[in-house]
Amino acid sequence: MPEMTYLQAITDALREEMRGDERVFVMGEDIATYGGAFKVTEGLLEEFGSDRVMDTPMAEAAIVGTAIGAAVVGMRPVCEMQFSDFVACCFDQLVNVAGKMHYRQGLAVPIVIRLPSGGGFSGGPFHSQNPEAWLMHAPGLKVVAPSTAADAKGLLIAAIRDPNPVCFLEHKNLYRRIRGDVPSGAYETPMTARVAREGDDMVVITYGGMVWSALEATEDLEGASIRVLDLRSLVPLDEEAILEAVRECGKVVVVDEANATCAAGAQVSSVIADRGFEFLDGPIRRVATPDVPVAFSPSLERALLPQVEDIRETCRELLAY
Amino acid sequence: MPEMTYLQAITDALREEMRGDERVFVMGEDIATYGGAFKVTEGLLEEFGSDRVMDTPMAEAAIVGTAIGAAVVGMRPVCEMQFSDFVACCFDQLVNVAGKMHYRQGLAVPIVIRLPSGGGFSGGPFHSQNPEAWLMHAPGLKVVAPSTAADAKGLLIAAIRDPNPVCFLEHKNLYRRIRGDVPSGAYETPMTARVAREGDDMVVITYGGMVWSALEATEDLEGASIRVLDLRSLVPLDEEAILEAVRECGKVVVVDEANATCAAGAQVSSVIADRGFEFLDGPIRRVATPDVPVAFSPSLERALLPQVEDIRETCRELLAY
Amino acid sequence: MAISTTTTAGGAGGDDPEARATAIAGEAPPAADADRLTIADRTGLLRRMLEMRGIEQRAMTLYRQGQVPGSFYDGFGQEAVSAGAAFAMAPEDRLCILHRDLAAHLIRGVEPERIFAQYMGRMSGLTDGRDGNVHFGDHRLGCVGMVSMLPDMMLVAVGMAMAFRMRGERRCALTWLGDGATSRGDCHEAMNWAGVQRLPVIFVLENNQYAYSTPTRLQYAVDPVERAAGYGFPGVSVDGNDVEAIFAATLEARERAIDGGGPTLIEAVTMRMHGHAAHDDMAYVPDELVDHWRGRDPIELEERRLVAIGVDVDSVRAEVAAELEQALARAREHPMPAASTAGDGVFCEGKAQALGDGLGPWSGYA
Amino acid sequence: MAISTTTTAGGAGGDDPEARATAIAGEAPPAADADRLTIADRTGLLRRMLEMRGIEQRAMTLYRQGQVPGSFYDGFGQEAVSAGAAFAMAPEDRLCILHRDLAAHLIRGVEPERIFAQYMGRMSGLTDGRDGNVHFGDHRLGCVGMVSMLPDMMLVAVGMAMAFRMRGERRCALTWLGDGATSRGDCHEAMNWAGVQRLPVIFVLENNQYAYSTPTRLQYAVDPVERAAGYGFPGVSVDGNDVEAIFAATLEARERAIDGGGPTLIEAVTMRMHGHAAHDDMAYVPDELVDHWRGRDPIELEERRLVAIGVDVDSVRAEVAAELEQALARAREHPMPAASTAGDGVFCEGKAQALGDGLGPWSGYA
Ligand SMILES: Cc1ncc(C[n+]2csc(CCOP(=O)(O)OP(=O)(O)O)c2C)c(N)n1
Ligand SMILES: Cc1ncc(C[n+]2csc(CCOP(=O)(O)OP(=O)(O)O)c2C)c(N)n1
Ligand SMILES: [Mg+2]
Ligand SMILES: [Mg+2]
Repeated sequence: MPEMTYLQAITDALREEMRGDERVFVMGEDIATYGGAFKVTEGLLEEFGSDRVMDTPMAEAAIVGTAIGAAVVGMRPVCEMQFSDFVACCFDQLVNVAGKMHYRQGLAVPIVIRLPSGGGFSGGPFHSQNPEAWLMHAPGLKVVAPSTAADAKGLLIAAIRDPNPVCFLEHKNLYRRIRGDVPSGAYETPMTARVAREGDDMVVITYGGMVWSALEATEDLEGASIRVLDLRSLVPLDEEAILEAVRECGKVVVVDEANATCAAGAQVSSVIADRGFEFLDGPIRRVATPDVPVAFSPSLERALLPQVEDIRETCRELLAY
Repeated sequence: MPEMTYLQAITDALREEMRGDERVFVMGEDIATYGGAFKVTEGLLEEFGSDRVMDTPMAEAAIVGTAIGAAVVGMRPVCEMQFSDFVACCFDQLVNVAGKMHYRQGLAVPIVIRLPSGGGFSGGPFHSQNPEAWLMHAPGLKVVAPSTAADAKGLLIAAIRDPNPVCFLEHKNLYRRIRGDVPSGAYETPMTARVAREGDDMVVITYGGMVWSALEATEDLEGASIRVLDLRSLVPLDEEAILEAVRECGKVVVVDEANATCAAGAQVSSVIADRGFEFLDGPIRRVATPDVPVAFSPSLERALLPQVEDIRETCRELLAY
Repeated sequence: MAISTTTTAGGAGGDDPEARATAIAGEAPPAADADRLTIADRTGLLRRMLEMRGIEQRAMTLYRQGQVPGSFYDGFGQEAVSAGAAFAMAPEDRLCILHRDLAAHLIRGVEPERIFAQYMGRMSGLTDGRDGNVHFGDHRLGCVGMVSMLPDMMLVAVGMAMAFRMRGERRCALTWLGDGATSRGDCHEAMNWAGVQRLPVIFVLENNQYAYSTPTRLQYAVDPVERAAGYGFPGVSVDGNDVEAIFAATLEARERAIDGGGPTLIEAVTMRMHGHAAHDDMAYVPDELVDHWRGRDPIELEERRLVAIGVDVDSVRAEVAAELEQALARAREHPMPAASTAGDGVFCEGKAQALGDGLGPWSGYA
Repeated sequence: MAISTTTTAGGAGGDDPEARATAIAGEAPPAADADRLTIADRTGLLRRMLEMRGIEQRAMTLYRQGQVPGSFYDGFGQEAVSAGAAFAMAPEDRLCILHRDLAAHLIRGVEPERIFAQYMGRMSGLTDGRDGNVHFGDHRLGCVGMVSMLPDMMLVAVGMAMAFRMRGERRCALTWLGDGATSRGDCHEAMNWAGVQRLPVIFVLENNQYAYSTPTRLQYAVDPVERAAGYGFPGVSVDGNDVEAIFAATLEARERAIDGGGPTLIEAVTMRMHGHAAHDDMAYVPDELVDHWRGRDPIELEERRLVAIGVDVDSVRAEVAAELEQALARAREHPMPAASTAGDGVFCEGKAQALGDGLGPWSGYA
């Protein structure tokens, strides 16, 4: 199995699907000639040409709106937001046109929106956001957030083949930092949770970039056996896997990189507090970015984004509970 | 104390503030000559003229963006979205320009966005939404949602005087249905929770339109003493009042009219599961609209929006827990 | 043909939209495009307009009787705009139909019975009660139902045209927009994108002088038809109450589009003769304006033409009336959606189905 | 004065923006507006451009040395656009400054020392490390710092102008936007709103031929300066590398604005001579284009003029160099923000403070 980076795995998925299905095309700002701000689409223009690898005007609402139009006449557009932060500029098209279409009139909208998200490199308030909770709160949108290279490829292929609008969150901080074995050829990763590490004293539930922080934080914590559950998909949310982990571990820490209020972690916590209460051996702790824009200066950014040490500290306290 | 409807109380607040502070003006679609889609601004044009009661082009991003500009040079704009659903069209200006301004550069943005929200009258998927969770997840925005006429007036005045961007959710279903004594003259209602009814066997935590459903549902439930906590403000969220209620009641039901996932109710539940776990005598139940667009046909809409009977049933089960 | 280029359209009343409206509308009704439209075509156009008005008048009554939930919008006085434009589109073309454009649905093949059922929130095969009033479109007939947010559908139409061009298909997309909708950013993003990619898409600007209560002078400084040039494609103004003029302008735009000539903005200058919705008495509209346009009713205008060539319009009226009575009676039999299904269908579980073809009503496509 | 009306601008190269750029830029440098700009004014303009370039060159080095976190954007070759436009604005005017417009900050009165500190994420009195690189503006000096989302600030500028008009003040708002930003809906909503309300606002379209890697031909079919007419206000194209031409065009637009004449769109035709940001080698830009513009450096152009009238530009250069060395040295002394303060200031706790006045550099305001 070839080893590749998280970023290469995403490119690989796009190439596989474009080779296998001529309806699939990619569109976005600076994705063709330049290969994308992060070079995720590099090389695709040469192989597939400028119709299927389209540099668009700088207009996010138009990118999503035209993708919807292309999708309902049979295409399979994959849109790139240059940074996930810009999803605010096409929010209406996404939540009101794409999200509600099938429920209202039985018309499927098979589009994928790729969202390079997250912080950790002094991107500042406008290049570090994690918008997943906004999208989760919009009925009709699926939301996935892989943490490994293999899942990045498999979930993107699954997203492209899904008949619904799928928001694909790719964490910028994993692009080149994370590598792993990635099966060649096309395969779909199910939109369900994955146990990133077994354990039964406590479970840390998280997704995306924070999976790696959680693994590091709990690697060797006073010999405790700590499970790490990688949600992989936020909509649909694998509630059964969450509840099983709670039942088997009893103690729960939910970790988010997003701003805390109404975040994905809040939803996970509320599901457990409602349906998993009996299994709880203690409070459901949350680690997340406070409700503050992600600051630019390294010291400030570190103070805001959840650090390995923050997660470890929270776990240590809860173990002692 | 004059009695007036929830709607009249909002108009009264606007009139009071416009009389008392010449920097205050209202802007929006069809709010001047027509008096607004719900007639909230009726009569203001005659008293204050077309500069301070401004019919704007049909352009939500421009309404919010120009309000921000007017605010930073000393004005106090109060914008009306014709329906809260249209906030998706100005989402970027609200979360990225208004919400992050003060943190980034110490510049205050004193604007108010009035958001007629909620369902219950066959408004369909685009005229029934409750967008508060989207706004709560955006750092730098305050979010309030009054349930009574007196609070509607007092919170709107507080919002107008607040140096920050405030999203003011006014539930369309309360406009003419709810009336009450409203103090004359200007007064500010604090952005804290209010006990709508005392009780100590269980607490129902909610806000906005659902406060009335919660009161009705728990009015006479097998003689149980059920407290109803009206949050009034979602950002800031009165966590102390929430935890006090949990400590004194032990059992909690959180009710939302919004779609369940990542809703305000999820946040309230996660706060309790984290900080109030010791006080809990049972699971934290949630009642909310499922993750489905609000349907048009009465039978479908009723099946989706939380009904008095749904709340009562949930409370009954939890009491028996 | 009452088609003026943007320049002359600008001339007709210049920057005062209401003056322009009156000026353009004041022009003499064009002769029918005889060598193109057969008598059957023209009678078909009249019939669709009569059906639209008949359905909306009955629905308005149903609304006042409480049998139509929510709110109700109609296109009284604007029937020519949707009828004329939709009539020029081929079955394989694709449409996003707006809230004053009921005749377009009829032309694509939606039966009046299902439209009544839609209004009443009953099972209809359109939205089955999930969405209401004008928020529908039969995707099997090549139409995407509008969302409330205006003019979001312009971008969807541009995207459909983009796919046609990518696949090298001789097809065209069309959507309508209102004068108020021209102020939204999505309108610009759509026109700019369509222009830079020279896409086969037609935008029909339905300028009915008002956006809810807002007159066009508060919406823009210069008539939006003038903007087309700035996007690199033609903008034409036509008499929005002349169904044959709109048909001809649309057919011309469609031919240009499928030949690779790019988009066209067609401004149909008309007047919203009813309130914004059922609850609105439009007290804000000057009487003179309404009176002027009442004398230019699009249906009467077309009837006069057809009477002149011997068509028995009375029997057409009678047939339509009878048809609608039966349609309404059958619609009342449609069941209300079952509450138990309220949560179904948020996501597509099966395979994505692309839009189907509509009817090709114009004899040119027969 | 190298100002052409939209019509002749359209003439200069027509719909091919690159051809137009070359055409307009090819025009002879205008004579200085001698009866308006004093020698001190013109030397001041040169100094600001030299400071901008000097600061950005040093910052680029700091970035490569890892002393500037994140990414780094500069305006090399575009110094005239921000210097000329900002120089024409009065202290009581208000500005939203963009990412290629450092000279505007200098003209309003931001000290180089604080700009270096801002880039390095240190305490600066600008954003104090909360935001980075070009995302700042000193509100005490009448400026609102830009957000990344382009061109959102256009609407903020329009709103400031709206307040001036409401209060009957003879003041003006100005903002810049790029060629790529013209495709966003907010650009349209801002221009339409400004036009319909005839507001005292100036939009400086900084057409530097590229949006990141995207050439203007993929951004629009017709040069956006042509759109101004469709919004009811003048659009003018000027040589974006001629600081005096930009000054004159802006001053003229400002006079019109404060006299109630409404908005102006000024297109400054220039070239982005560096990559989009520090990491971008701009391999996608044809060499000829860069070569052509290298011969038209805005600083050298202004220097030639001043040398001709006997100004000792070498000593100006020397003064600026010395000034910047000291500024950078002092900036390095600025402390990093304390991690403990990371959560402070999301909300304003005290009273809202409106924007303050900037410097009025032009002798006409002295
Ligand atoms: C983005 C958006 N804002 C506000 C509304 C509320 N609204 C519904 S119709 C309407 C007026 C639309 O005017 P116009 O575009 O001229 O179309 P018309 O109704 O006149 O045909 C308004 C403001 C909306 N539907 N969409
Ligand atoms: C709404 C939005 N989308 C995408 C971006 C990412 N981005 C940053 S600068 C840029 C290019 C802007 O081009 P232009 O407007 O011509 O300004 P220039 O950088 O050339 O001065 C892009 C795409 C952004 N800042 N805002
Ligand atoms: Mg209209
Ligand atoms: Mg540019």
